[in-house]
Amino acid sequence: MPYIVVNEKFCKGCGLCVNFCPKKVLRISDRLNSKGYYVSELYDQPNCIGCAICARMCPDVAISVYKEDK
Amino acid sequence: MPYIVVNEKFCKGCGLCVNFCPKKVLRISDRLNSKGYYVSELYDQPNCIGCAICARMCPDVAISVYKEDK
Amino acid sequence: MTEDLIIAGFGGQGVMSMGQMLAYAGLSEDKNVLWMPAYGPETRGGFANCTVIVSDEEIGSPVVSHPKAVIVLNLPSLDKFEDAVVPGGVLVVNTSLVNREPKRTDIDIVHVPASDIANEIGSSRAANMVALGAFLAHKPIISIEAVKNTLKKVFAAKPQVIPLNEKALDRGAEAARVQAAV
Amino acid sequence: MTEDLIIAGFGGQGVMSMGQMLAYAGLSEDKNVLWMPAYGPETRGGFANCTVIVSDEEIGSPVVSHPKAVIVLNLPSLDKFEDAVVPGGVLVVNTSLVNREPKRTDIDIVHVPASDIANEIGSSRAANMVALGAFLAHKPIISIEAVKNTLKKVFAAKPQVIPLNEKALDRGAEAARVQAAV
Amino acid sequence: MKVVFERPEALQNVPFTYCAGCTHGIIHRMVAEAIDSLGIREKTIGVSPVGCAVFAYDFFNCDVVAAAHGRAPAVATGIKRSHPDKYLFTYQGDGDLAAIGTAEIVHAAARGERITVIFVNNAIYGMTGGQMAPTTLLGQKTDTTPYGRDARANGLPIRVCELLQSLDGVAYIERVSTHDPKHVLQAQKAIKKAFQYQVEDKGFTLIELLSTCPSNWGMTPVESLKWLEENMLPYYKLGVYKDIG
Amino acid sequence: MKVVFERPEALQNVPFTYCAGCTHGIIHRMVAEAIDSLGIREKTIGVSPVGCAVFAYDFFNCDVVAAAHGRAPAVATGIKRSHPDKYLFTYQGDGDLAAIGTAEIVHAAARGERITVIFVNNAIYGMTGGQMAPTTLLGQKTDTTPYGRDARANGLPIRVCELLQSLDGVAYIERVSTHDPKHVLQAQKAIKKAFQYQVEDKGFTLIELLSTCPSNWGMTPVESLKWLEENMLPYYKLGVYKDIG
Amino acid sequence: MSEKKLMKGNEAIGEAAITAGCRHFFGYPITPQSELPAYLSKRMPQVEGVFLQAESEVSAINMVYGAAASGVRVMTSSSSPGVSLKQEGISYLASSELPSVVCNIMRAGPGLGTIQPSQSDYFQAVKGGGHGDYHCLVLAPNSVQEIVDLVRLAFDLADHYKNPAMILIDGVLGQMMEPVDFGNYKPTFVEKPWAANGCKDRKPNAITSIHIDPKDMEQHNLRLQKKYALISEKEQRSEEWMMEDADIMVASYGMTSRIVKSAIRKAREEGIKVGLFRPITLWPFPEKKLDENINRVKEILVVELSAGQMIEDIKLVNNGRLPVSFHGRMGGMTPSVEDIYDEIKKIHDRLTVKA
Amino acid sequence: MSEKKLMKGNEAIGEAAITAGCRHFFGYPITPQSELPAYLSKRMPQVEGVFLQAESEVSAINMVYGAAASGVRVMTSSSSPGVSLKQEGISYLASSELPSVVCNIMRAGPGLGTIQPSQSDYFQAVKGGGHGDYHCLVLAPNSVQEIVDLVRLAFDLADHYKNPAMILIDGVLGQMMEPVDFGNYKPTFVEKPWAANGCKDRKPNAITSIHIDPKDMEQHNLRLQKKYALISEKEQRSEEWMMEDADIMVASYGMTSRIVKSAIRKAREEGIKVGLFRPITLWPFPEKKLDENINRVKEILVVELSAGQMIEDIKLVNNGRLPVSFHGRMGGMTPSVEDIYDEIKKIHDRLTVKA
Ligand SMILES: Cc1ncc(C[n+]2csc(CCOP(=O)(O)OP(=O)(O)O)c2C)c(N)n1
Ligand SMILES: Cc1ncc(C[n+]2csc(CCOP(=O)(O)OP(=O)(O)O)c2C)c(N)n1
Ligand code: SF4
Ligand code: SF4
Ligand code: SF4
Ligand code: SF4
Ligand code: SF4
Ligand code: SF4
Ligand SMILES: [Mg+2]
Ligand SMILES: [Mg+2]
Repeated sequence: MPYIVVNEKFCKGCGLCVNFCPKKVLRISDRLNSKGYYVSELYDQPNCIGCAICARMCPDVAISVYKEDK
Repeated sequence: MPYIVVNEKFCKGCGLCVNFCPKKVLRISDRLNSKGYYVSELYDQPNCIGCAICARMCPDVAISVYKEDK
Repeated sequence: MTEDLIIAGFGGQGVMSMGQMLAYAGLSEDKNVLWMPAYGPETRGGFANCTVIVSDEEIGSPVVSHPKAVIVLNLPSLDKFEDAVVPGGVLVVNTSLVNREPKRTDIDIVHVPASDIANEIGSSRAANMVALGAFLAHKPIISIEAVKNTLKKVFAAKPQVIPLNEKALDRGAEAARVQAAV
Repeated sequence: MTEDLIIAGFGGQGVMSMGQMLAYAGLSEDKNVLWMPAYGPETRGGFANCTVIVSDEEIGSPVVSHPKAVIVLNLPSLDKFEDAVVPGGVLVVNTSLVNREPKRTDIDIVHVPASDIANEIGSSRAANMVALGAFLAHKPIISIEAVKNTLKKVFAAKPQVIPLNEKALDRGAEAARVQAAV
Repeated sequence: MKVVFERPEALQNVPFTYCAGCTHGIIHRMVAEAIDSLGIREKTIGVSPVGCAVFAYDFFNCDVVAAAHGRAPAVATGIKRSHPDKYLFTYQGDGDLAAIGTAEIVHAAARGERITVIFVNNAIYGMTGGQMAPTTLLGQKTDTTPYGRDARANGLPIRVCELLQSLDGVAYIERVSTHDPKHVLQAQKAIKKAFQYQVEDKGFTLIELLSTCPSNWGMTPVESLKWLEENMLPYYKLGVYKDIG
Repeated sequence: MKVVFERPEALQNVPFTYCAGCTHGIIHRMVAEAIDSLGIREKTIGVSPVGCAVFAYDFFNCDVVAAAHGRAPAVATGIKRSHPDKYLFTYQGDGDLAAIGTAEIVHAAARGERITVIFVNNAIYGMTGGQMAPTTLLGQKTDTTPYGRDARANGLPIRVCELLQSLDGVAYIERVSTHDPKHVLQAQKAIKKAFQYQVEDKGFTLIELLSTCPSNWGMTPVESLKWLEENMLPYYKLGVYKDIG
Repeated sequence: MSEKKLMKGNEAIGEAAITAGCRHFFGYPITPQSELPAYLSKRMPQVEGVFLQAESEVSAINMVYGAAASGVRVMTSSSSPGVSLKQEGISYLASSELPSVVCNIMRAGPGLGTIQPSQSDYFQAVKGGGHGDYHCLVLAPNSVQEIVDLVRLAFDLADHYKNPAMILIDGVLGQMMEPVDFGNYKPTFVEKPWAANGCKDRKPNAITSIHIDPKDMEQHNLRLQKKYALISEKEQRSEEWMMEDADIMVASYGMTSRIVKSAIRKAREEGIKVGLFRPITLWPFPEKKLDENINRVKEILVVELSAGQMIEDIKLVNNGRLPVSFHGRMGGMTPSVEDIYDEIKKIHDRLTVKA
Repeated sequence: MSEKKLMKGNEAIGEAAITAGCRHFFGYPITPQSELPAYLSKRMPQVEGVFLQAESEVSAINMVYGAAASGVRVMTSSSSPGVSLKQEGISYLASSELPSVVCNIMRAGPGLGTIQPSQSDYFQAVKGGGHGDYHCLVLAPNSVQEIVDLVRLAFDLADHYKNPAMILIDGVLGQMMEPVDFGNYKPTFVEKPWAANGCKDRKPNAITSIHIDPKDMEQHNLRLQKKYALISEKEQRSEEWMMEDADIMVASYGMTSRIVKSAIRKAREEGIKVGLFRPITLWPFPEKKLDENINRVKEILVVELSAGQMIEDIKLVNNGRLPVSFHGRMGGMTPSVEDIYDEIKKIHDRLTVKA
């Protein structure tokens, strides 16, 4: 099953990934990172389709996307 | 009969008036002005038609054109 | 008598306007005042602090290395300014965002959960005023009244925010007084 | 021994190249030489002059207010430089374009109808070389041979112009000699 | 599992200093990916501007020279003419490129300088705190147009692609946007193509990217993208302005 | 007898310092006649460039301010913004306007500055002795392109009218020529129209005039006009590039 | 009596200019002076004035050239790198003798440097960063109130002498707030019959800086030098503070002088006889007053935010009479009161040992 | 032995640069330096070098910035107004420590002025016409041969110290012809591992002048100052001529020093003990040699084509020891040998009366 990983050191909680995820499987968490930003999280992994739209829209290049090796 | 007057103080003998006069009534004379230029002259006044083409092409605005008052 | 104060936090916490408010209030009490900002680099969202000097005399240096008081609204500001306060001076700490105790023992420390109180009364933006209220309650270099009057002038165009700010000042002052009483 | 010379005329008369030729020739005779141009304003067709210094010693000032010789190719140049020549110096005048007598009586004056002679031998452009020939005949600060050798080098790419220039030098020299003989 | 999207090699592994949600970051990534995809990282030299991207030398994992405000095309020219076998890109904001740097960009284009210009149009001066840019829209309020930009008082916005397209040295100019995933994909293609043209020695290339400035526009990042779409797109028409093919 | 052609009032009664046969002089006359015909001499302020026309303040019989090289549009802007009721013209060469002054002309046009620009394109730097200009043609030999202008080494010529036409502040741009009486007449009309538009407060106006430089082209005046016609006209197409009517 | 307002230094420049009758401002954004264009973009339209953001500093200074040539009061402002770009224009303004006011809110250089305060453009301002022999009047206030006073003075002097005037401050002074009193000043306007503003009922005016014949250009230079000598004779300004009985003179200008004042207070508390000599006009340099003071004191300390620039002018006046020492900070750093106090103390101890 | 060529000063700059391994020139036309770009536009293609006429001086200096950052030897040239436009760029070059050579063939200012020779950009060159505390190495040859020698030295020193170097001459020297011998010089090339020329097999290089944290910027400034101190220690150059027994020292540089030499010859013929002190490096100023000489002579005369600029550096070293007088011409005029002789004579008479 595809999934994404948010590099919390980089994330600034801007919400663009959340806004554009077609599956609405992301949200801004209540976890503060060291810079004082609430970071994004994948809260509904099973529905992630690995489309990488979130990653493409992430201004801080904080998202890696993983998919099955076919 | 139309005629033109060359202001010899201004003329630099460039020959543009001579070149463009449709009636070929102008020529570069052998008179040097104070700046050392051979000035232009109207040598065939009777054939001047007062078209002012010479004046229009004179870069030194050295030519005045006269015509009968009608 | 010259009083000087550094207020520090991050951009957006209202550090600058809080300092200006104090300077305005000082001016209204016919004092000599000076407000000096210090921004981070040209890029956004960094740390910000300002210096406020209130005095009966001509004000000399705007650069104060050892202020008589410091208000810190977040942790990095505590780290940066704790050591600067003169012995016997005052340090106001926004405990809502600072999760460690100051180490200094030779100064007065005023703890105030400014952000929490601000949220409580309606807007996290008012944390600065809560902290200011706490400071002035502890060390009335300017009367809270003067600050309230200043508020009215400054916000003449949007009077709706005045009550909130007044309340913030009062709640801050209260918190400081309770603490002093303890 | 230091010889200095100013050559003056209007732009296009070959004043500059004539001076350079002399400097080249001096160099070929292992002298110290200096050539310095002076142009009119940035706009075209004004007056031009250059200074040439030929010396056995190190050359000091390139700016010569009182040269030992002056060659003038036109009237304004005579007006400008007549007074500059040191007493006992030489003044070469292109009588073809100068319609007055110099006033100085304390210097040698060499008259040469340089432009006329140049026209005669085929090109008005060679007037400068005629004047140079006249000058060198009168005052051989450099041998005419050296100048001719220089000509060959400088015009290596267009050898067809060399004979004309050589002739110009000779005719100028001749005119000066005739005059001296008279 | 296989990683299908990760940080490109041509980016350093450090966080950007841009504000949260600022599309400068997306553009950085796309530039880095273009470089990686052509395998030219070690032969690429970037020229950073004065503007929010002034620290780009900390972000790109290739040699970077920081130019004076507006002069990146001249600096890039100096480098390219010294190392014709290297690939040069400038990264410039709208103040940098279209105001103080107008002469430099026009002439680099006219010379057909073999460089790729990444032009970030956010309709404002980001770094200095939100003053009017040459690309600020009519009516837009900024720090120096407090009553909204007025044509008579403040002049009209400049469209850079339209301005440069007449120059014979230009090989490829396109205007793209960053306001949604589809447009970001298009933008990415355009950037790669520009670098490709440089590799093929075709001439001057420039990609204009419509971008946001949430901080100085006073909006959230999501609102900013919407504002871009609704206000900038109508005036700054997307598309290819020149392509010598 | 009546005089049907004489020196316009807006010219001083002194000879020009231009070389014999240089069309700068024809252009001066046409500007002066446009001013006279609109009766605005006492309300007109000229801005002279650095270039052969640097002494224009001696020639025009109106107030003239001599700008630094390339900055005439900025200087004119400073004056116009101080005296909106006056009429401003700049008189600029191709080096002045299209090289060092690129930013100034682009932005004056973009602002729709109410000024009239007289742009004299003679494909060379006249005053400094014949170096390459931005408008020097490919193959043309100059003091700094001794082997002829080469696109790769020296860049391609800039067409100013084409460059500026996309700018919204422009009211009127036309390219005309001075190489024969017919074209001079056309040029004269264009110049007058540009001033007319300024009087009517329509926006930025610019007339590009193809012009000669016999001295640095190394030709006689008559040959120069022919060279202009044969070489410049094909690349610099005459015509109206913008006219908001 | 007029009311005091709390204002940032940069904003005070703007308001002072407006009260001085300036209705034309041309500028380009740069930190740390951005409050000034922001302020004027609001205020100018309210007084029917012109605020125009130019496409560059080069363009801005040439717009100033045009406006000044046409006879209006005009101002521009920038910070160090931007002021470097204006050098050609400033040289032109000086040569064409056009009254105008240029503000440099200095930041730390060289290069892009940083946005923090500095005084490292002193040489550029007073020796002429542009080409040729010329001078701007250079005024260096040290408080927001003095900013107001000197900006007004700058406009009046610029008109009077037909010369560009420069306001030279550092970023701290530009951004800090202090109370100011705008008082009842009225600008001294002068007739400008030379201005290029349309030749109705007179001969055309020409404004230029070219004098192609070197004889003319030399005459022009001699005229300028004569004017500079006159300005130098008449317009030197400085402040002496606690100098009456001082043994040690600290020379410092602008914001730095206030840190010095605090240090002097501290030293005085300990009985050290030290005073401040503060140039207010950096050009003309207050040589006369400085000279008098040098005759009275025993040693000089110069404090600047630079590697040592004004110190050269101090030394030129001192001409070997007294020892001169230096304390400077660079790169946007400012010295503390304690640092300066320490320097004073060192000198004091040295002098005590000697005596 | 190599043959002597007759060359214009401006052309000699170009040929010297080529022999120094410079293959990149970026410039913009201006009188009186046009012979240099004309020469290099011919020569560069012959040696597979780059001659590029930029759209402006601002652009040219920034092309130099790029080329220097990428590690090649690079040069630009201009004359006074054009050099003013380069001031921001020069400050950037100095701050980023980029080796490069900038030539200023001075003409008379301020403003557009005239195209005749001048030395009125001395302050701009040595005090820093740009913003911030920085220095260019400034070399002032006085003959065409010395132009060749110093242009080569400029490239070598620029590389060695990672610093911009300036060749400062006047228009006469640029346009006059003298014989030159190009000899057998070989440039001293240094490794430039810092250069931005592609990061193959190494970490990326960054070239920048921004140090946003003032602490860093101060450290950067301190490093620069240390370098400047080292240069000042090692690279002072000057010529002393007839100074052994001199009572009067005439200080002068560049072309002017040759007029002075002629005047000294004349004075010596009459038994006046006078000599020349000629700074060859204007920065670093040859303080050490000057100091020694001041200890030996009785009076100083400074001759410049300006209102008096280098005289300040002379006075700073003199520090009150000797009387210093000045003779200058401006606006493109040059003093005659007689003028300078007269000044020397006056001083001589004064000294004789005294004795
Ligand atoms: C010569 C000079 N002038 C002005 C500045 C100040 N400055 C820094 S960044 C900037 C504008 C930035 O805007 P833009 O280029 O649009 O980039 P953004 O920050 O929006 O990405 C300005 C004016 C400077 N550093 N140097
Ligand atoms: C800042 C500056 N750079 C360069 C120059 C030298 N300069 C004088 S005129 C000129 C070019 C003139 O050419 P153009 O504008 O085409 O006018 P033209 O003489 O051909 O009419 C140049 C480069 C200068 N005076 N100032
Ligand atoms: S887009 Fe990137 S930075 Fe923004 S919230 Fe998502 S992961 Fe974080
Ligand atoms: S990969 Fe696609 S589905 Fe998965 S989180 Fe990202 S945007 Fe949503
Ligand atoms: S066109 Fe004018 S300048 Fe030329 S020859 Fe005729 S009258 Fe003389
Ligand atoms: S008016 Fe016409 S016909 Fe008469 S001379 Fe002039 S051009 Fe010839
Ligand atoms: S200020 Fe604007 S452009 Fe700059 S980083 Fe922030 S959001 Fe982006
Ligand atoms: S140099 Fe050329 S452009 Fe200048 S006046 Fe002479 S011919 Fe005309
Ligand atoms: Mg921007
Ligand atoms: Mg031209």
